[in-house]
Amino acid sequence: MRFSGWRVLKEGLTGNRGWTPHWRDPAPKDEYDIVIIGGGGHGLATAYYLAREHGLSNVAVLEKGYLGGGNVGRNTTIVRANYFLEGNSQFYSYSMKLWEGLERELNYNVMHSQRGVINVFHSDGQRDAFVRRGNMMRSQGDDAVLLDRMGVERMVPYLDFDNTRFPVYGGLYHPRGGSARHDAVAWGYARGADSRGVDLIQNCEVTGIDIENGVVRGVQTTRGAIRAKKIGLAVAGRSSLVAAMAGMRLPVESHVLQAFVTEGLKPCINHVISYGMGHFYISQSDKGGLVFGGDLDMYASYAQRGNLPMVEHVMEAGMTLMPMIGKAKVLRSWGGIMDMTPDGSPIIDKTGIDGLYLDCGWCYGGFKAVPASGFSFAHLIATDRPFDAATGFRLDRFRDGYGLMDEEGTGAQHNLH
Amino acid sequence: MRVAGRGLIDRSRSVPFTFDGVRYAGFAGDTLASALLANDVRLVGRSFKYHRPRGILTAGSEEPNALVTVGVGGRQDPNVRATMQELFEGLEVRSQNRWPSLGFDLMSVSDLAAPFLGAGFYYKTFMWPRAFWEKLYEPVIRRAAGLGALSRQHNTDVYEKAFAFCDLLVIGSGPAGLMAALTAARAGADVILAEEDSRFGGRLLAEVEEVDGQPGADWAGGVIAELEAMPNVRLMPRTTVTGAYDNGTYGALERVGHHRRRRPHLPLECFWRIVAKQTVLAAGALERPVAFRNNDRPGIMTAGAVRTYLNRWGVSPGRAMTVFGTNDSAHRTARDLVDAGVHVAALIDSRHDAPASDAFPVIRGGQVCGSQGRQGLESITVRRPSGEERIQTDCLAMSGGWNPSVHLTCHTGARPVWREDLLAFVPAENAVPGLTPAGACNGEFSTAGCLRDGRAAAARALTALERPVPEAGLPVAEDDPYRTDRLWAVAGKGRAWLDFQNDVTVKDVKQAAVENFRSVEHMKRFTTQGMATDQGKNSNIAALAVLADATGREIAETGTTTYRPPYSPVSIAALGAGGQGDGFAPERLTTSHAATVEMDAPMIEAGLWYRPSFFRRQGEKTWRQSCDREVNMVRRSVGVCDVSTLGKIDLQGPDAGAFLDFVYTNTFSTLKVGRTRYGLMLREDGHVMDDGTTARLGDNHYVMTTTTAAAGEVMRHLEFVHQCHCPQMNVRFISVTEQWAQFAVAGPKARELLGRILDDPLVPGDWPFMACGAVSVQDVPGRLFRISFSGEHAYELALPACYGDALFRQLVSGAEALGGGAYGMEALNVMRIEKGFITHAEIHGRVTAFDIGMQRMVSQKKDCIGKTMSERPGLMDRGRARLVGLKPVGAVKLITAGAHLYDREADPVRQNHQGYVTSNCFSPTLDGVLALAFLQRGPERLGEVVKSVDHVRGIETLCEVVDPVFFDPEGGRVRD
Amino acid sequence: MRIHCPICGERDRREFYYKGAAAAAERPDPQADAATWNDFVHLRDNPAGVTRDLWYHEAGCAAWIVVTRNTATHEVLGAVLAEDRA
Amino acid sequence: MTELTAKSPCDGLLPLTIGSVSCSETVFDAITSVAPYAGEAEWVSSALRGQIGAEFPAPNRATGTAHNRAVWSGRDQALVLGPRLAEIPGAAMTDQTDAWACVALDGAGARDVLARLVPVDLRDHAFSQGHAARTLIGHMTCVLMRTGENRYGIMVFRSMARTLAHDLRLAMEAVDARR
Repeated sequence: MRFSGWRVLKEGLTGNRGWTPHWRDPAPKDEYDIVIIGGGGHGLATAYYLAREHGLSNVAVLEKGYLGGGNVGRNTTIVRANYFLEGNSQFYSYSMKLWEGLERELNYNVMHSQRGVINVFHSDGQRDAFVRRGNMMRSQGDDAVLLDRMGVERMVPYLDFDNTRFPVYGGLYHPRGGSARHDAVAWGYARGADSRGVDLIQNCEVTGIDIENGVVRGVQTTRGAIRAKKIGLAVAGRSSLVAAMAGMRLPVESHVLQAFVTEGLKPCINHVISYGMGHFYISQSDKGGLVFGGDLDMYASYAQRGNLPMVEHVMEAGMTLMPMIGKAKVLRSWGGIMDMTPDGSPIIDKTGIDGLYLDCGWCYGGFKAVPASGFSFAHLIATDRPFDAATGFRLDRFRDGYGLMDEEGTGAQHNLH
Repeated sequence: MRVAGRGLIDRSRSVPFTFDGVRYAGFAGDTLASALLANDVRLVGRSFKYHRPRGILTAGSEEPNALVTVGVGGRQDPNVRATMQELFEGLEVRSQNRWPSLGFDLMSVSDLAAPFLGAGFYYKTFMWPRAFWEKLYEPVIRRAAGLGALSRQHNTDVYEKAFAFCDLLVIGSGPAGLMAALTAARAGADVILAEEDSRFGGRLLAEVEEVDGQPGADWAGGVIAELEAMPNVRLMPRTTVTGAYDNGTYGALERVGHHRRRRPHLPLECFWRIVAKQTVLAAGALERPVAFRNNDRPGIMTAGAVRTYLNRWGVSPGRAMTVFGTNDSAHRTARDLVDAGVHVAALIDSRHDAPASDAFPVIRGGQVCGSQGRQGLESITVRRPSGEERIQTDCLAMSGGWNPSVHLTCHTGARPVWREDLLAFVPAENAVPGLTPAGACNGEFSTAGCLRDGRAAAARALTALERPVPEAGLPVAEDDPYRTDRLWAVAGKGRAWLDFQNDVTVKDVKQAAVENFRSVEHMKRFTTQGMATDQGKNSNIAALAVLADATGREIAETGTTTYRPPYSPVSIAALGAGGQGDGFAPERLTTSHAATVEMDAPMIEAGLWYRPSFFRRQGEKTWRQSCDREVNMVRRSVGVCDVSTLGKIDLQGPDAGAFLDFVYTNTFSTLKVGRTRYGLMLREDGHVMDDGTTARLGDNHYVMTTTTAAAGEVMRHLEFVHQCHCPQMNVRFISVTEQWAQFAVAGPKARELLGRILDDPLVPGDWPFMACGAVSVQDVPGRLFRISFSGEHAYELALPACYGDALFRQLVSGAEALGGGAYGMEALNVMRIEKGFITHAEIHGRVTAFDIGMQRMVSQKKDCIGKTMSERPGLMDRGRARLVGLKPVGAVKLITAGAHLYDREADPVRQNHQGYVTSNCFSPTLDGVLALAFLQRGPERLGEVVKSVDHVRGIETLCEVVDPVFFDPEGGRVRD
Repeated sequence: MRIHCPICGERDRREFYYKGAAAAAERPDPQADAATWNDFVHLRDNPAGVTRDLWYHEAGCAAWIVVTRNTATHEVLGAVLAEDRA
Repeated sequence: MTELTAKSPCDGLLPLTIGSVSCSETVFDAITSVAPYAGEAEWVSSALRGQIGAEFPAPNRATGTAHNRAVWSGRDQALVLGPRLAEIPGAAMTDQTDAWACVALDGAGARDVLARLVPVDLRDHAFSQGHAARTLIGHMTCVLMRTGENRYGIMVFRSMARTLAHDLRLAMEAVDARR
């Protein structure tokens, strides 16, 4: 079914009786050409592009819970392309281009809104670092505008410019950055993949990966064995656990990242704003809730929830940056599990096992990466060659030290990125 | 309307307040909701999506409808539940989400368009043309969305946070909570009793049933009086336990100042972190509405709420009441209303075997299938086997059964368990370690059952606390069984509402199922069911029952969505108390701070420290003038700079030298006593962590300096290396950063200045470059280091910090007498760039010793932290960007930090990127712009001209690649 | 979250700095091969369940401790000083 | 040459009394860190007893009296508050006299004030006279000790004296406003 305003109008006039399922609920077949483990944003996008770009539709996506139930459904929905290291820069830039056409591509309104991202900085040193970042963005063909203090004040006058511990020096403005409706991204890709013949299989947990002589043969699942010629892992948050089924040990530690939403409020924050001296970033959803987050809770965890010290830190940072939000009330907090890598950048690569492909290590940058990750992973699986914009995401970079992408500069301690 | 003879209010004290500018009065003890109902105000709000008229539904924090804005100006507080706001004189309240007025809301036209705005409609449209989303559709949607508004002014209220510890935390003070608290307190346990309400007693305050022969409220009052007198009990009214966290930690919001006029320094709210060895959750239960056509009109409330308004506040929400229920709660409401003299037109009970009454008509096996009225209830339609009839009524009390408040038991990941006999979810066994649910939240609905369960829970907690359980009887109370009919939604056409705030109907949930959003999480996300400010407290269970039905599954199989903290919303100001203004992080001040400020030096942030940017002198209009003067001053005479902020770590012990050899790339065990050496420290992954000088003060005694920014990280690292890798090394270390006020004295006249300050003259031969040793100033023992970060003949003089202020003033005046003076961070930065010295602008965590030209400092004779990994091929690769100096050679003379480097003729695009500028300055010494940069194969390209492009500033500069040491490369000045 | 410091007793998590898996304390021989070092610095077991990890009582006694903990439930099962670890 | 005058860390910041709680600076003649080397703990403790009449404190404890106190300050480390110590062989010692801002918090509401800033259990049975802790006060690390029924000693890094005074004042005001 094609979605459109006319369709909504027609259905509205006829009692909304004509709507059909967004996707099928097929039983798993015995065998597929390709099995993607993980029905989150990356897995669904991968399946979509396998079908769309490579004509491969004998594909199953296996999801242990419900589609889009992982990090794609529990993030703060920010979309940006403001990285400054080679490897990341071109990848997120490519992702942004895909975002910009995503609604038409998917015939699904993911509410991608380019409301602009402002990174506020608080010292000359931070300014220099943001200038370097902005220059990378510009040289990559993306947009970046350096704002002085007055420039920030003009755009977001409600920040505390006078009486705050770390005064605002300026900001880096990324006009094309913004947000999108996270669930809709998963649903849009799911619908697109399903309509191209991909089997989306929910409530199907992979319990084992069958490997013979270094070649993948299929998977064991809670819904029976499924043979596959190629298997792609797109299970960020649980990558280590699934990789362990194939005998692999990954450069990944799982950490919980909390996020928060307030009660609905009339529009007051029109950009995505991030604080430079503590862990805090915020935007306002179309429903009116302030959506915000901070840093990891910092300890390895698979529990999708956090603790008070980071909650308090985030709120304190919010109060020092923009004390007008004090009376907004936090309605809900939640946690997602992040694959943290030693350099804070992801991995899209083949493995030492023939037919087993890896898409993991998204740290807390996975949402905005969904389109390009799906596109790149599909390319890798289909062609056995990395996609141009994702060649930096090698698994081997940690061992040989070539092409590390440590944006934070904090080194090989997983939780510091 | 107010009813005589009932309620726990003080009728002798009238309390005036305003709602939407209209003056009303209530009584002391009222909530805003009870006072509005007493004044017959029924319309109090508008729903979120369709702006339908909304009245008060409940009497607690779960209220989804009666959200109002309290206060004005910076104190404006949106989305306050009228049911939780206590009345006080001067309370100003406004309705929200309506325009122009609550009675006439133009946005309510959206209700007419409802057929086109069903669940998930926005995913299917607004896609054309693309630019219209940001420009038209989204702004319209955003403006229509939201409830109350923030003031957009900085917060002016006081909020605070606090910690509390106890043996037993009791959450809720109904019969179960009171009994639990009493039992544990009598056993001598430290008890905290937290109650969301302003008054202890829970449901006992709202019911007429007696406990131990007294009114329930009186019994509760007696228990509270006993608890209050016990030193081991802390009573916390107006305190909502909002979240269960790990290992016995709970978050709780205390509303300290919302129920009275503002008082100076009195916090509005306090957010508590309570650490409890054991917890009894006695959070009660919430009554659920029944879905039927137009069940959302103002005047339709839960039956328990009607009883609460009647018995606690002496208010009847209507004059011609009707009651609709599936269980006995409905009957109690009707009974109490009649007893209070309020007319009850009918009680409609869906059960065919419902008890009869001679006090009011009971319609057995009936269902309310519709309601009528403009902006408020006027009549209901009742369906019974014999047909439909209309009953005139201005208030319908409804009860679809009770949902135990299991929320906190699910905060750490447990899922509640469906009990078919109760048609409700109850807490799972051991859902939260150390937490025992009791009473209604545990599925125990009778008063006697709650008392029993509360006592049993306390006994369990006491046993876990290894305390004896005291013998004691239980009070006598009603023990009626609970039985409810299975009725979630009354069949029929039209819109039957589930989520009153988000405007989700039964049809929306079914529509979600049709579109294959069959998972309860999918349904929630597709319809927004349960995502309103009550987080589905009033509607989730019914909605998932409807979903279960629509998908042919059992409720237990369908499951619930996840319960997340906070239980009820908590302000950011409370959770972030203390952060506003300068409270976000400690301020570290040097001993020279006051003197520096007196000298009109702008202070800048460095780590947590404040340091002077430059010292403005008369006639200097720009920072550059001051900075240039300061540089010249140091290069020509002498300058003084406070360097106390650098980390100083004292290391002592027989293995101190060996330990330093292990943490530094170079060797310190061979350093002579009385000498200082520059050291480079790597992370274990082979990248540079920090640098600094370390002095050997004695055979077994060193003092290490770190950069200001990395002091904490280095200390942590040293402890790690010692405790984890080499605990056998006999070495002790401690920070002495704060003990010493340390000042750099730099310049050709440094020795002369120090000669005037130190007790003993500096004999040149005794103090060669990198010497260190003891000195004294007016008999105060200090330390002197002949080190330099400026490239000049320089020293650092350290005295105990109490003398820092005096010493700084003396050094500055002494320097000024010699034609010098104090210098700040700007001048310091210029001089270090002139000398090619690095800071964290260069050692930013991604560079190696190789990159900064210090690979030779990684000793090949010994192991050290980071050495092995620094030898990875990728970290030694020739093509890496490595440190160089840059000088402008073209027409543009400006090089800026953050600019990227390209081959002279190359397009300035990412693919051609070859490096970047880390630091830049104007050098008055060399009369030109200098920069440090990382450039691919840099050291091999000296003399080459490259292009520096600062895209964001629009600056493009041709630069010559030069050695990073611009000034005095032989180092003659520093050595004399 | 409460962490039991063997020296200070049970304390709030906010007093501690977290480093990661306890494997980071088991430094290989400097001559060991690249794979061994890569393992040590980068690769992690990362179990969903009981794990041992390194915490530093930074705002307390400055002890590095090895905490045994369940990453799925956040249950804290015990802690020893890193220097006393088996 | 002008005289080299000394300034205490809380100079100009304290004392402060709000309601029932007062806060004042304590200045010691000397503060010395003592860290016994491996195997020297007993010897160092007896040497310390010889000098100040108090033993090396066990973890989380302070020994001695108001002017001869040794307070445990971390793993294998104590701070001796009071007299200037002579060298103790077997221990690493540093002069910390000027490194700490030392404050006494006194009064019936002192514990309530601390409960707003300190994340440790301060109930009588958990933190009685003679107890000490390394912990946080606000966002600062501190040494906290209980020196009387309603009296506590607080030590933070000297550079943070102003923040300590600020944080204590806010907490004292809030506690007082509730009365």
